[in-house]
Order: sequence, then structure tokens, then C-alpha cells
Amino acid sequence: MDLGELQELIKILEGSQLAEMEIEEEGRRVRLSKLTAAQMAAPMHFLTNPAGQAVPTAQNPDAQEQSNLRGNGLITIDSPMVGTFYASSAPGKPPFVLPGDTVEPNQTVCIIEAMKIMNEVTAKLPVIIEKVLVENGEPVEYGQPLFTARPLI
Amino acid sequence: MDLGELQELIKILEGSQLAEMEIEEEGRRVRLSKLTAAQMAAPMHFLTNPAGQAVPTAQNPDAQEQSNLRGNGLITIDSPMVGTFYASSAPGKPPFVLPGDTVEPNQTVCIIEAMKIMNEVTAKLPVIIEKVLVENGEPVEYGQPLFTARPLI
Amino acid sequence: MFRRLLIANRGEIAVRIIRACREMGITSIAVYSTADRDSLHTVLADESICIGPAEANESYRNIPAIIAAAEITDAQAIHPGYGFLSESAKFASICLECRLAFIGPNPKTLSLSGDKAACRKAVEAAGVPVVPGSPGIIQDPEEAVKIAEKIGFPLVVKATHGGGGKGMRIAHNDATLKHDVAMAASEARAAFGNGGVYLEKYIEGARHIEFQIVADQFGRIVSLGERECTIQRRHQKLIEETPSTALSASLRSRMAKAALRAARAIGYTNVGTVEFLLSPNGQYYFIEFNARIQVEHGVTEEVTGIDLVREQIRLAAGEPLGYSSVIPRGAAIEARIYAEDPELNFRPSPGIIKRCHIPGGPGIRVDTHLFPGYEVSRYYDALLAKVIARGKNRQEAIARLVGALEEFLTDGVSNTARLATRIVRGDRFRRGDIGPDLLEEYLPSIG
Amino acid sequence: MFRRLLIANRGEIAVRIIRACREMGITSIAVYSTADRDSLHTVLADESICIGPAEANESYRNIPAIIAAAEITDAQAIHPGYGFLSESAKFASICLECRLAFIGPNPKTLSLSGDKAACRKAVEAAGVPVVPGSPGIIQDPEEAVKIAEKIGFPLVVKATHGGGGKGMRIAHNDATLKHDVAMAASEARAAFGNGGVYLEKYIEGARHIEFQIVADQFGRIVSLGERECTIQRRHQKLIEETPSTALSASLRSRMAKAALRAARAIGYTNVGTVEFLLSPNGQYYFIEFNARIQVEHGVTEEVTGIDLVREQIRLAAGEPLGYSSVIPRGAAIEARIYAEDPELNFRPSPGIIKRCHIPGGPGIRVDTHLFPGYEVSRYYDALLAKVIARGKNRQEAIARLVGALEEFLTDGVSNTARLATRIVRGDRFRRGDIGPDLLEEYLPSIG
Repeated sequence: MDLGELQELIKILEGSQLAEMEIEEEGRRVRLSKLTAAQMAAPMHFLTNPAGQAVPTAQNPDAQEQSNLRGNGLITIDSPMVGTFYASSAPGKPPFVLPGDTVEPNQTVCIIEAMKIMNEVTAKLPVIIEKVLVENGEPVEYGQPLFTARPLI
Repeated sequence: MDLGELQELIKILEGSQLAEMEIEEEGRRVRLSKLTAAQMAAPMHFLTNPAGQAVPTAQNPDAQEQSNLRGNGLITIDSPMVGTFYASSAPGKPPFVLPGDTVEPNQTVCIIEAMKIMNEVTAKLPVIIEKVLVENGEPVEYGQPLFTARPLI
Repeated sequence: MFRRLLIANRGEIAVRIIRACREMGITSIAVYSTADRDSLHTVLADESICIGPAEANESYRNIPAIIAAAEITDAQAIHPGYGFLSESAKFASICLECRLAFIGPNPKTLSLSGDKAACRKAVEAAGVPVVPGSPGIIQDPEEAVKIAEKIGFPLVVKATHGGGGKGMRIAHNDATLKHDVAMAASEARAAFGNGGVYLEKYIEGARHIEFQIVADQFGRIVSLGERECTIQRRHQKLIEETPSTALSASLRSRMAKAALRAARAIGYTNVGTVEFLLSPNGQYYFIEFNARIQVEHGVTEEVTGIDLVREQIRLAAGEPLGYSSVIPRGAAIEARIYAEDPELNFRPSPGIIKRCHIPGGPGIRVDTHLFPGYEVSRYYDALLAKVIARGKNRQEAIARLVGALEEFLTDGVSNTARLATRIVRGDRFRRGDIGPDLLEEYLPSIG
Repeated sequence: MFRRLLIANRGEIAVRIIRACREMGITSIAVYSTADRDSLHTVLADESICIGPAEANESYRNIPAIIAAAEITDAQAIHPGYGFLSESAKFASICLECRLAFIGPNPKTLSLSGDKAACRKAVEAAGVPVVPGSPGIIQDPEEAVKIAEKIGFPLVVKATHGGGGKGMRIAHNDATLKHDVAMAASEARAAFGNGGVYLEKYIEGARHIEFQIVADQFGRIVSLGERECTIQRRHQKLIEETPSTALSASLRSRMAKAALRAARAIGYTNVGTVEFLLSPNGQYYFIEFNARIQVEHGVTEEVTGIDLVREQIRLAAGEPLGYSSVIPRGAAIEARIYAEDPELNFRPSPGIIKRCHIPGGPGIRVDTHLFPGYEVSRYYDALLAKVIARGKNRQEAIARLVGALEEFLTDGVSNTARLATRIVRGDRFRRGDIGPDLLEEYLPSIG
């Protein structure tokens, strides 16, 4: 193992916002992993809500971006607001998108209703929809993933 | 496994902000992992006594043994009780031991007075006294190091 | 009574409201920004829901997000806490339109109490003394000069929609007055969207005394006594106490009656505070309402035994007050602890609280949202904790407060606990010789 | 008044005493065993000193070590807390010989209160009802049988120097009685160095009511009201409250007078507790003194506003009581939380508290020595925290206590918080229908 190379890799990981790095080549494998903020600070994750959450917890609530990388090359399209998820423009109408659909940037993928206003959620990138994560009519939090999708860039 | 190389890897991990490192090559696999902050458990050492300690804190209060290894091959002879340290049997008398003295097992090295009772402290091992850590007449805690000494075994 | 209540706030007051809900058997629903995912209110509430990013305008001040959160969680009522949307007449009326009970006064009262010049007029008309000043909004700088001739300098130029010291200037002579009026008006327009300003005489050496009132929807209104809040730095209160050492029994009774008259004049319901200035010669003047729960409500709770947050909820649900007068017992003092560095001109000190020790014992109550691992965010108010001591008299409360403040410890952020300790241990505070100049004695001299 | 006071104890009561010292301006000196190097009392005290290894007999019960620590730290007084040396007449008299004030009754009173058979006699002679039983120590099993004929079965065989349920047996007939007397005597000889046993009638369904008293050195003695402590498991109290739902005003007044008569009969000074059994038909019987501060003293403090630890120190310093009667206000209930697993027959659960959340808010006081990182040691008592709620009435106190218990969280050790929650939420507790059988309803059935 070339220690200089290892040091280099560590520096790259530390300088990035990644949590882990795993490299495999020519029979060698290196896996490096950061302390998570939670591990460093041990906030009270163990305090669970006795009555459970009102709605599923957003998996990435720090999302400032609509789309977030998943490990497997997929991204998620997250809710830009708290409200009610609608897959189609009106009851009985077909959904805006279905798994397998190719979606262009600015194309509407769903509606979030908040205070009686229908807010159209659009894709920012060209993607293929993989999975719809939320049922029609289901309440969603800010930042909650609505779809997984495969970027087409 | 080359222990020198392992030490090298440990140093690199310790010096970094990473939590884990895993390396696999030529059929060997090494995984190193740091204690998290939570595991280190953080008792409130930062709470210091506003008015300072009554007497110096024993450096090794978990001492169940009289003698404790120091890093440099020296041991300490610790106080077996809370009380007042006397280096000699009576005022004006010469001290029981001085730095450089060779001491046999069961030889008295000092007295700790508690509730008017003079308790003789004896060496458990043959040692050479290196340094007296406490002034004559000074109060001492349980477990407080009184002497550093070099074992003669 | 409500079964489900949404709390449109964060920090210690959200925790306080959760506790009131728990005691009342109401399901509490917390809203949180992405910065507060691990905050205490988020984890202690029965349910919690993310409503937006860290910036308060996008989350805790975001009316559509909060209403949507209330709707999808089937909340029946919204408690706004203090700050954020708590005194927004617009928010209160949207709540009502959406058939959500707003825990606070009705929108009409909030409109009036939020328009300081109009409120001052209404209260004066009810026979309550107000600080001498302009009869209403100043139309132009020349009008200000004429009024100044009548009431004399120094004068305070105040924005009618201002608050917390913003849009406020002190003028010492005609020359600066015109400039100050123009500047305050443009500041206020920028900050509050309303450039109306008015004038008040500056009362030198005045103490800041406020009365806690509670009013039901059936016309019953009761005073729960005063709080002395004179020790402030730039309109940020540091130490509050009840009873005030400034009031005789007769003055207290007169001021309480004035507070009730003022509240009736604007049709006040629910829980609120009437603020007065008390001049060194014993003359009191109404200045404004705080139409919400106050940060310092705890000192009143400690001497009256009345849970003010529970009263807010009960009264908003249409329940009647169960008493027509209350006799406070003993004394209570609160020290607020902020994540600010007094040595660096009170610069905010955000960061992660690595470890902390919260004091306790007889007579001590600490309202806080701190825990080891909590991150004090630069996005929000710097209040870390309120340490409240009660005693059978002021001396006992001071001794307990000093002990508790000495015990209070956090690392990771600078805070004002030691400053507070020095003030309450000091001779002037012990003597009860409190004035707006007291704090200066404890501030690092600006060399 | 003392300037320097040494605390011969650990855990929450040591923290409690440190707080009283702080409030009184007394320098507090903690002693600690090597297991308590990072304990809260060690770090919160003004000074602290290591006195021995983890085993209590070598540290907290080690008289020479404690006296030596007091001497080298120039302490003027020793507060023994509860447990350990707190009721040791020998320790109290050694303190006096060494010119150290002992914070508690004088050694003579301690001797008498520690000898239960003799104490029972003295109190009976003062006209206070005692449980029917043997006039003194039983000399042989035959004598026991004769007494049993007079007073009837079931009977309790008690060791005169026993305590906390040790050296106590219940006998149901002649056959077992002889055996029980012999066994209790030999148990007591082994455990307390004194094999004297006596007999008392077993009062079925009796509630456990105790009266808090305070007595100065000038003959003034005052009752601060009762505490209901019936909810116990093997003599370990779980829930205590004041006032008791079992007492009418007239019964309370008669029992308070009996408590004061009993205390005078043994020359009691300082702060103490007189324990009674109250039979279902309203007959009360003295059983014993607790000649020290009680674990559950906080509930009395919350309703009287009197700091009992401060009173202990003041009275030991020769100060007089400043009142001749006290009217308690409202209600207070305490739930003790132990590091024990109710699912595993209350097996102690030592370990490191990784994280914890201590509840707070209006009316809540938590006396505890917990903090994240604290190690619950197998060497000491399993008490983790006392959660105390006060309210203007019992209903309010219950609602607050339930809320606080639901909030209480620790990880790393099992604890009894949920059991306590279930009890105080339960119908029987709410109704005030409390009896020695109440706890059984909440225990896992032993299949």
C-alpha cells in the first residue's frame, strides 16, 4: 500500500462533503469513512416521539436542492414545501408521470397543495422516473423525497 | 502483517478527521475504526471547582494498589488514606526516607495522621526513592501519590 | 377543548407549550426548519413536521407553510409563541379563515396594538396616562418642531409599527430632530413597510414596569401583578422580577387598574402585557401592549401559581376565567442567558453545545431547550435559557438565583450567565436600586 | 453560622446539600470515593477530597476517613445526608468529640431512635398509640407464643436495630412464630450486631403516613404536615405525596400532635420524621423515627416553601425556628426513579448513562445527580432521580407529574420511570384510593 497515495485520498475525502469513499482496483480495496455530525455531537436521536411522526420523516431534510444523490446513481425529487401530494392535475386524470417516463427539465411531475393553492413541482434535470415514493393525496413535509429518478446527463 | 506498517496506518487515521479506514490487498484486510465522541462518553470533566480543590487531586485515584506504574519505569507510592503527611516520626527527627535511599519491603516511608492516629506507610517492594512529592505536614487525599520510586526487581 | 394543537415556534417557548399540552392532554404538533431537525421541541412534541429551510422567513414566519402543516396534521389550534408570527394580525385572521383557533387576541385587537400611535390614542382616550407626545403620526419635520416646542427635549422618535427598539431614535434639539424624523421614517418604511412615526417625551431615569393581564371572552379581565424589566441592553431584557421594588401597594393598585382600563380600551382578550414607564418621581405612563405570551412570563407563574400558557389555551378555547383576583405570594426573579459574548460587545456566539449543566433544586426553574449536542444556530434568537428563582421574599430569591447561575455551565458557546451573576450579586440590585443606568456598571468599558 | 461544611454523602442528596450551602454562602466540601471521581457532587462542590475506594465501608461509611477529611479541610460541620452514617449515634458523638458540628439530632436521641424497642416504649409512655405488641425485647420463643395469645395473629417479628425491612418477618401461627423469632434474631445479630427482636401486631391494609417535624434547641417544635408513603416495594418507597388523601383535617391535627409528643419524648432536635401506620378504620400507630433528612423531603418543601436542608444547618448552628406553625399550600407528589428493571424483578441496572433528558417547566422539580456520561455504580443505592410536581391541588400535581415522567429519558440503564408513570396515571391513584396492595396491580405477574 502506498501510504502517500492513502494520505492523498484522505485529504480528498476530508475536503469533500462526502461521508464515505470506497475504491477498488486491481485486487486492492480501500474504504474510508468520516465521523458523522451525529457521531461527533450525539444529539438526542434516541428521543423518539411517543405517538410517532405525523408524516414520514424527510430522509434529507437539509436539502437546499431539489435533487439529491443516492448511493446507486439515482437522485430524488424532493418536496419544495409542506402540503398534500397530488400525482395528477385532478381526480380521475392520469398522473403527470409514471415509473419509466422520461421527464424534461421544467416538466411538471406532481402538485403540492398548500392553503388551497396548487403548486406544480417540476424536474430540474432530464431524468427517467424510477419510483413514486408517495401515495396520491398523502401529506408531505418540506424536503421529503417524492420520486427517485435516474439523471440523463 | 508488518507491525511497523500497521503503526503507520494507525498514525494516519489518528491524525485525520476520519472515523474508519479499511484496506484490502493481496488477501489481507485491515479495518481501523476510531472511538466516536459519544463512545468516549464525555463525563463532565469541564466542570471545574470554582474555588479550586482543597488538596491536590490524586493523580491515580482508582489506585487499589499502593504502587502504580508511571511511564518512565518509575512507580508511585500512594497514600492509603486521607490525612496529614509526616515525613518523620516526630518534629525535628530526620525523615524516614530521602531521595536516593534504598527501601526494603515493609520499611516505613512516612506517616499519615488521621483522627490523631499515626498510620505508618510502608513500601511493598524494594525500591529506590526518586522524589518526595508532598511537603511535611501537608494534607493528602486517598490515593494521592506521595513518592516516586524505582523498583529494584 | 382542543385535541390537537400546532406550535408555530421553536426553542424554549415551543418546549414550554409542549409541556402545557402534555399537562392538558392535548396532542402537540411541532413544526421545524431543517436547522431544527434535532432540536428539543422537534423531539419532545407528540408529532413533528418539517416546514422549510433554516431561514425563518421560509419556515417559522412562512404563513402558507404553517397553515398547510396545520391542515395536513388535523390541528385545531395554533399557538404562535413569542416573536415570529405571534403578533401578526394577518396571520391571526388567516388562521380564523382556515377554521384554526389562533391562541391569542383577535385580529382586530392585534391590528390596533400593532399600530402604536393609534393604540396610544385609544388608551389615552380611556383615561390612562401616556407619555406626552404628538397626538398621532407626524406628517412632516416642521410639525415635529412645533410639537417639540410644547413638550420639550429630549424626545423619542418612534415608528408606529416598530418594535424591539427598531425604528426608534432620541432627539436632543431642533436641528437633529428634523433629521431624526426623516431617518426614522425611512428606516421604518424599510423595516416594517410603514413609515409612520410619532413623538414621545424621553423620560430620563424611567423604570420599565409591565403588568400581566388575562382576559376571557365574557368580559372578565384580571391583573396578575407587575414585572420589573428595567435591566435591558438595547431593548433586550436581561433580568426580570416580581414584585418590583419601585411600587408601593397603592401605586401598584393604581397601575393595575390603569392596565385593565388600557386593555379594555382595545378589546383585549386572552393573555397579554401592558407596558409602562415609571418616572423617578412616581409618575407612570402607558407605552405599549405585548399582545402575546412574554419571554418573562415564568416569574408571574412562580408567584401566582397560574400556568399562563395553559390559560392562553383555555381562554382561546372559550373557557371562562375562574377567578376575579389573584394574590401573588413571595418573589421571583429571572435571568435570561443569551449565546452572546459580553466581552465582545455581545456578539452572537453560535456553535455546538458540547456539554451543559442545568441547575436545579428547591425554588429553581430553568426553561431551556439546551442539551449536549444542540447547535445554537445563527439563524435564530440567541436566548439559551431562562433561570428563574422563587423565594418567600426577594432576598431568598436572589440567594437561590445566584447559586443557580453559578451552577449553570455550557461549553462550546459564550454566554451571558456570568454577567447576570455579577448583576444579581451586586449591591445595587440587592438594594432594589434599579434603573436604566444599572447595567452600564457591569459592562466592559469600551476603551 | 458555619463557614465551611463537609458533606459525608454522595449522589442527589450531596448535590442537594451543596445547593443549600451555596444559597447560604457556606463553602461546601465534598468527599468522594474513587468510583465517584467524576460524580456531580464531586464537581459541583466548592472543594472536594477523595476519601477511599469504591466500597462504602472504606469511604462513605469510613468514620476515620471522613473525620480526617473534615480536619484537613478545616470544616466546621458535617452533613451526613441520608443512609450511610446519617443515623449513627457513634458517628455523631465522634463528630462532637472532634469539635465538628453534626447536622442532625444529638447522639443520645440517635441512640434511642435507633433502638426501636426502647423508642417504642418511650413514645408509648408519652401517650402516643403504638402498634400492640411485646412490651420490649422478646427473651425466648415461649414468651413470644404467650404474647401472641394476647394480641392475635398475624404478627410482625422486628429487630430492634433493624431498618429498611431487614430483620423483619411476618408470623401467621404459633408453629411458625417460634421459628421466625429465632431466625429474625440470628439474622439481626449477623446484620446489625444486635439480636434483640420484638413483636408487633400486623395491621392489614395499613397506610404508611409520616409527619415532618422541625425542632430547635430552645424547645420549639413544629409539624410541617404529613407525607403519604404507602406505595412501597419491599420497604423501598416509589411514590410519596402531601397532603395524604387518607386524612381529614381533624385526623391530621391529632396525628400532628401525636408526632410532636413522640418527638418530645425522645428529646428530638433538628429535622426529622415520625412514621405512623394508619389502619383502614382510621386508627393510627407510631412505628419509628427517621432521625435525618428523608429522601422525600422535597414534597414538604414544595408545599411549605421551607428549605428543610437549610433548616437542618440553621438549627444545628443553634439558630431558633422562626415560626410556630406553617400552613402548607397546594399539593406535591414525588416519583422516585431507580436504576432497576421492573421486568426483571427490579434487578439493579448499573451502567453508563449515555444521554439523558431531565424534564422541567412550571411546577416541576427534579433532584438528581445524573448527567450524560455518569456511571451508575453497582456499589451504591440505585436512586437516579426524584421527579417532584407541585400544583394548586392534587389533580394539577398529577397532570404535571405525568407530563414530566413521560419526558424523562435516559439510555444505558433500565429504570422505573415507566412504572411510576403507569401508577400515577392509574385510576386508583387518581382517586386517592391508595393502599399497600396498589403496587401489585402494576407489577408484571410472576408466571
